Amino acid sequence: MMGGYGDVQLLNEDGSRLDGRKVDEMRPVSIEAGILPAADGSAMVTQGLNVAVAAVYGPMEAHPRKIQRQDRAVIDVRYNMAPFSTSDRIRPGFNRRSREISKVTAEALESVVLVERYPRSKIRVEIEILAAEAGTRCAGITAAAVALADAGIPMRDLIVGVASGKIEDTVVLDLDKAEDNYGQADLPVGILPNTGEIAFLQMDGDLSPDEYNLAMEYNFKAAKEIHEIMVDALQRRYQGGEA
Amino acid sequence: MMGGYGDVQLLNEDGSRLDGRKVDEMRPVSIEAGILPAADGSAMVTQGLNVAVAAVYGPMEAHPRKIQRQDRAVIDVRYNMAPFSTSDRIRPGFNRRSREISKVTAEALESVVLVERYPRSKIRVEIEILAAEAGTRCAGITAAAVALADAGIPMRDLIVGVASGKIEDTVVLDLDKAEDNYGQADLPVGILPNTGEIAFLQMDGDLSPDEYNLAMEYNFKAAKEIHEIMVDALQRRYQGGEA
Amino acid sequence: MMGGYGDVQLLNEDGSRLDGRKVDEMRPVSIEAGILPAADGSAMVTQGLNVAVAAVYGPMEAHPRKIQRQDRAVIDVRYNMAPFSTSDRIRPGFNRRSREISKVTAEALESVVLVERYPRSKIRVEIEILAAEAGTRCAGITAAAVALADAGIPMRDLIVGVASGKIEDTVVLDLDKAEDNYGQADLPVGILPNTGEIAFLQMDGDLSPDEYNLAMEYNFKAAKEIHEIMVDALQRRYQGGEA
Amino acid sequence: MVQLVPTLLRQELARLAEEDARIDGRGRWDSRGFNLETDCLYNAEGSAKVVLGGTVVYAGVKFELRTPWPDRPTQGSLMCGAELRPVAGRKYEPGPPSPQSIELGRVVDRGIRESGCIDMESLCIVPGEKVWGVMIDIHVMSDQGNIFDACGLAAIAALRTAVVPAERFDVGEDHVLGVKGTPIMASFTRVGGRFVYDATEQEELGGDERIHITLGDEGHLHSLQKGLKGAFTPAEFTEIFDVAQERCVELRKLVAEKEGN
Amino acid sequence: MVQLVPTLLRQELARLAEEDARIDGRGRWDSRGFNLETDCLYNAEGSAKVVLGGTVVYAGVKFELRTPWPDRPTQGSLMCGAELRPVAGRKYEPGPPSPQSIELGRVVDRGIRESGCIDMESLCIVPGEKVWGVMIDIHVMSDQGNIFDACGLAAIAALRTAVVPAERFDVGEDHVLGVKGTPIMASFTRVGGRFVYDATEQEELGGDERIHITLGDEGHLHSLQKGLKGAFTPAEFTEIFDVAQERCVELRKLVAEKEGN
Amino acid sequence: MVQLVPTLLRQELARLAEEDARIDGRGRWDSRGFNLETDCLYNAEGSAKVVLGGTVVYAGVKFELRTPWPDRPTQGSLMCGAELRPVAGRKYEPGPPSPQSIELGRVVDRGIRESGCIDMESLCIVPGEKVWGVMIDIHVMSDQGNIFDACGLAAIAALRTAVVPAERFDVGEDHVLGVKGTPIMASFTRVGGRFVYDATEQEELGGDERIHITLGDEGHLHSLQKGLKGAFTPAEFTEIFDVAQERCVELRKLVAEKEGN
Repeated sequence: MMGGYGDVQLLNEDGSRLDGRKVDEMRPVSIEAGILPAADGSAMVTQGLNVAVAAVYGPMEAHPRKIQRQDRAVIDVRYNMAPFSTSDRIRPGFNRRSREISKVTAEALESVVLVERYPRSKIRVEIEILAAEAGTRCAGITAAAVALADAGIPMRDLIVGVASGKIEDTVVLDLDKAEDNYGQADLPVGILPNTGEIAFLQMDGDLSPDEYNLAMEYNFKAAKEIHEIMVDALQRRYQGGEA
Repeated sequence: MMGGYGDVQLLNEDGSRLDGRKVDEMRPVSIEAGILPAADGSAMVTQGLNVAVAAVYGPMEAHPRKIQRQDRAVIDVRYNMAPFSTSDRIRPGFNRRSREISKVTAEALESVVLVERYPRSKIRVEIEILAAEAGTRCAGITAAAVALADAGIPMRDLIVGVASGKIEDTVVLDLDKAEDNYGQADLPVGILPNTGEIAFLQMDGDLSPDEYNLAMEYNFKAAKEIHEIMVDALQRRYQGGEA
Repeated sequence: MMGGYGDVQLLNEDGSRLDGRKVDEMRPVSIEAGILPAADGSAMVTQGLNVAVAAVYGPMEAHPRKIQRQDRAVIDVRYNMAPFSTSDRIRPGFNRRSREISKVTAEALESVVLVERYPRSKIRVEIEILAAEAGTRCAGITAAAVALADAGIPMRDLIVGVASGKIEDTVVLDLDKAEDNYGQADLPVGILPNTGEIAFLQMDGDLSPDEYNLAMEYNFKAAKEIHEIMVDALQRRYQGGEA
Repeated sequence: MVQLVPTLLRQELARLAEEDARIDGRGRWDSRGFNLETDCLYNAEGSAKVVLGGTVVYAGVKFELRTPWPDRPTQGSLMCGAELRPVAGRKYEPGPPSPQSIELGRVVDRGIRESGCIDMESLCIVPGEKVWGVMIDIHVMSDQGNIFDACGLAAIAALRTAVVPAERFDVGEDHVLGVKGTPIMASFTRVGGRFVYDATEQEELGGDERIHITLGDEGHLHSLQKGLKGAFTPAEFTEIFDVAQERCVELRKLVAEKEGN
Repeated sequence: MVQLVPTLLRQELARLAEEDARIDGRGRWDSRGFNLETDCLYNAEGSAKVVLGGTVVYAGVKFELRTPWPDRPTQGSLMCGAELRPVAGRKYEPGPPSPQSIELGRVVDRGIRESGCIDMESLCIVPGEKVWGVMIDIHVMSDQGNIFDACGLAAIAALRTAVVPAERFDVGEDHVLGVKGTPIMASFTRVGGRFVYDATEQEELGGDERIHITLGDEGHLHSLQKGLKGAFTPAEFTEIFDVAQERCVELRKLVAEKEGN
Repeated sequence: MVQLVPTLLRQELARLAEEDARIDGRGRWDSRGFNLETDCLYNAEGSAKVVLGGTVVYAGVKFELRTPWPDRPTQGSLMCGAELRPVAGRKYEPGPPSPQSIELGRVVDRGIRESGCIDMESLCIVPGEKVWGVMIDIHVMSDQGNIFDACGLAAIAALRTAVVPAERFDVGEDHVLGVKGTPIMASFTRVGGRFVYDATEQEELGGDERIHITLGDEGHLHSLQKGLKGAFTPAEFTEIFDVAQERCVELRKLVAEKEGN
């Protein structure tokens, strides 16, 4: 009983995944902060074959004035996939998917940034996906959080983008491209590593309540690992060390 | 000698129309005011199979400032057909037809609303066609007039949308879908029932001067009937009665 | 060894061009100033079969305010080809080509107009191509310069649009449609006739350094001729004479 | 961008109206004189330029081969559009087509289309496969009032002088486009309280609603449109309708002259 | 356009929350009552109207014939979109689809699509050549809070009552669209610090983040979405998830009633 | 949004120019050093990253199968576009492609296209039916001056290292895209009254016009473009043209190194 397109096998006989990972093992993650000189803060996250870059500008005056908020900064996020980031070229410009991701990512970041400190201002967060192999919205959230910290924007916590899903009726951590295409569910979340809260949540597919709980458990475990890599990238950056 | 696509018969041998109406008989009309709680004023007009809903917001500050008029309110009309309102689905969004109807409808409403009373302000009128079977612009005008009255906007008169046309060389009142598709002319107008003036006028097809006069006579007759239904709907609304 | 599509002959055996012109001979040019009553300044340039019309409005207040410059006027150029100006109809609206030409034409005109005299203001230059047979951007620049002068806008020099190119390995002045389609290079420039400076420069194709120098020599020669026609058009205009 | 009310202009126009006079000395039903030129654009298959006072418009006709609509396999198509670009006047701004330009194009389009002057069947080349699409593009170059009538005249004159470029498209020999009538538009503007024909820009600025009437060769109505704020009485319509009949006959003659017949 | 903080409203909502009360007197997990009507739009092949307090939405289903995607020659397609046009409330502005309307449409779409209630294979007419495209359009007419649940209910009710118009397209006899489940959305908003079900417009204005949960017939999750500023704990999710299960069962019955089975 | 004139910056740049100096200590014709990396983007069939001072750009090449244009049945196509999105710098705003980004893409496109380095015939698979469309997309990630030369270099380097993904499209075996030359762009900005090579962001802010020269392997000109306000003399052009020849030879070597030949 499989979702997706049917008879595609995604698990080996020993229960490991096609790329050899265990069910609760994520793809290798590396992070570098401060990579774009023009930006006030920036970061690149490589997660498996994904490459996500985030740039932060601001706080700056919010204009047009109608987007201003009297009591806080607005966070203006653009999640964008480069035309060459996917197997089939994507036409430049936004689509419905990228607009939705931009909206909920902005709302997730507003939940951690101390936006009350900058009334009437705007913080721009640009997320550019240079290579996409499933999981880009999560890599983008992680990159954005590091870029915000790199820009010196005060936050009450970092936020870590992670996803678990379901393939062949088995809950697994961090779906890759094939698992995403032929899998049964995906649960991307944005976790606040210190408070344990969730500021980003999407899900589609089919998950029983128990499967949901297991997937969420994997997500929290992975968030802890990625959080360490984020902190390490920021420390290297502030110590002047380069990766 | 017929217009449209040729040999479609639109009149029965006894001179009545395919749906049994007489040449100067309009489709049944019913009107209900105050149907949309979020709006300042609203109305639904059912005319035959047409369903037109109008919502009014305002008067409110006109922005951007460049649309403001120093001496009067501007009336901002959007006539929109819902994607499911027609036999073939319509792509959401405006097209050239809806933009033209919106423009001339706004100008017709400006002719009855006491716009001088609200300098620099804006009154929004949203006309949504939920089911379309010929004659929607007229039903929309009627709905807009009732919605404006429901919103308490002062007007020097109501305005009634009615249309006559020509089928099989015969002038008839209130074309239905088949008559519109295969007919020879259509003359939609917006009549001020108390002053007898005309504030909305379009026409296409072929009408001799005499045919024009007869069509206009039918229109005035129908406007009187619809006017009574409009007044009745508003009275029911203000007496707290529900349809 | 030919560029373009190969075996199209563009030079006669005597070295003259298909339309009988010599290599350094331009198409006939005629210019009329003040042809559009609604504009503050206007001009029509006919060059061979090309018809370019320019209208100038302003200086006027620059809005929205974000386009204002504190120390000078901005010049807002729209180069547009009418739908019927070419063999195959063009869809109305701007495309990438017209946007690029508009940008570099505006920058060329800013180089001659005394923009410092009108801080925070805007000068609109509308270039409409009514018939296009190669060389329209140059005819448009010439028309714009005459229209600016006709509008009484102070300039430090006129600017003349001219182009040379290469066909059958031969440098020639002022390519016509066939020469443009099947030729090897095009070098359109905007020359300041009094100072000898260049304020507009584009080029594509293949030119050796020597060919470039010869093409530029032709351009300067032609600019001198066109300049006289421009001055003549302006004189006729100010003397109240009509062409 | 706040528009001041042209109160003084309105007062002056009302005063003139009382004396049955107009601001430029014309009679109430006089035009400024239509200047029509045809065959004036090299790449258009039919073209016309109309100068009407300070108003200047061009129209150009182009043809394209298309596949007919499945439900009308033997019919070609006609499309008429108008561009009211910033070249036309200080008040016009760049951007997507304005409601004004859409209305202008559609009113001209309906007048021509509904007159039946183009037999759509005559545009068929191979039934179900190949028909002509005829496109009339109108370009307003200078607006000093009454662009509707100028555009309507330019459009029908361009159409009546168009040559179908069959050779270029490899579908036979070039031939004159058969146009069976000459629909003409006449526009009236309420100025100083009463309607006048062929309003200038100033009269439009200080005036109220406009009525556009397109009449065919037999004097039948093919298109009506009321624009702008204002309401009129049936009696007023009767009055301008009679004038429209006369003016349309005159302009129809002007078009015929330019065709050389 | 500067928005004032509804500070007083937030304070009042927080005070009420302490007393476990709501501004309109409802219990924390009560809805305002869903009023569902189906078959209410003449030209739609399936339609529904939902009234929920002062919130009014319509959904309509249309069908079209399409060529299937080359890699899925035997599958039709489903598309669900929502329009949040200016009719819906004072705060909505004209223009291209807002992020709000895109999110709304996509969340409803995912809930229906991922539940698997439409068998895409059942929409195939001729493999590789002709399949049905099913389009659900949602029209929000009046927004006084919780449009997500109203739209989700209208969409699935319209779909479950839709008739495939095969005769009009000449591909067989009209038949009921087979829909194998009834995915239902339940939305929770943080108001005064704690989550409530079916928030009103006022509660949304003075509240924080929303969580949208779509559950299928078996109580499985098919779509989750968190919107707006705010973060929640796993324990909070567990609490609302249990409520969602109950509410979805109730609404699934309401849909079944309207189908008459 | 009112921009203050960087008067002081202009004065300082003029002073430095008198001493034949630059604000960052470079000589007039020195670059900041081009750092080129290729094969750096997983899903692109050819890719390059250029770092030039604080300027960072990426280029990626993608292929698609297309039907050739009827009048060129044996020719594929090449398309080069640049995106100057808000990521690139504080001054860039979201929205449709700006004139700046269109100019950037078109100038890079012309340099490559007009050099003839891609034989369009070599992109033909089945004459009249199937050809390759080659698309180079340039992404400016950080603009600290002279993005034109960085983009030009990234584009040709990505192209020269591209592999045609024939297997994925089922039209033969993957093979290197044959590129017959290495057109290189050299850009000059008037700073303090005289031209310099490879201007920084500050020099651009306080400078005037730019001239972009693209030269082919033989030192022929393939593309010229003047941008921004300002005018230059033929003598000035001669001077920078000689520098361009030298710089282009150097950068052509850099590209060759990255290809490993």
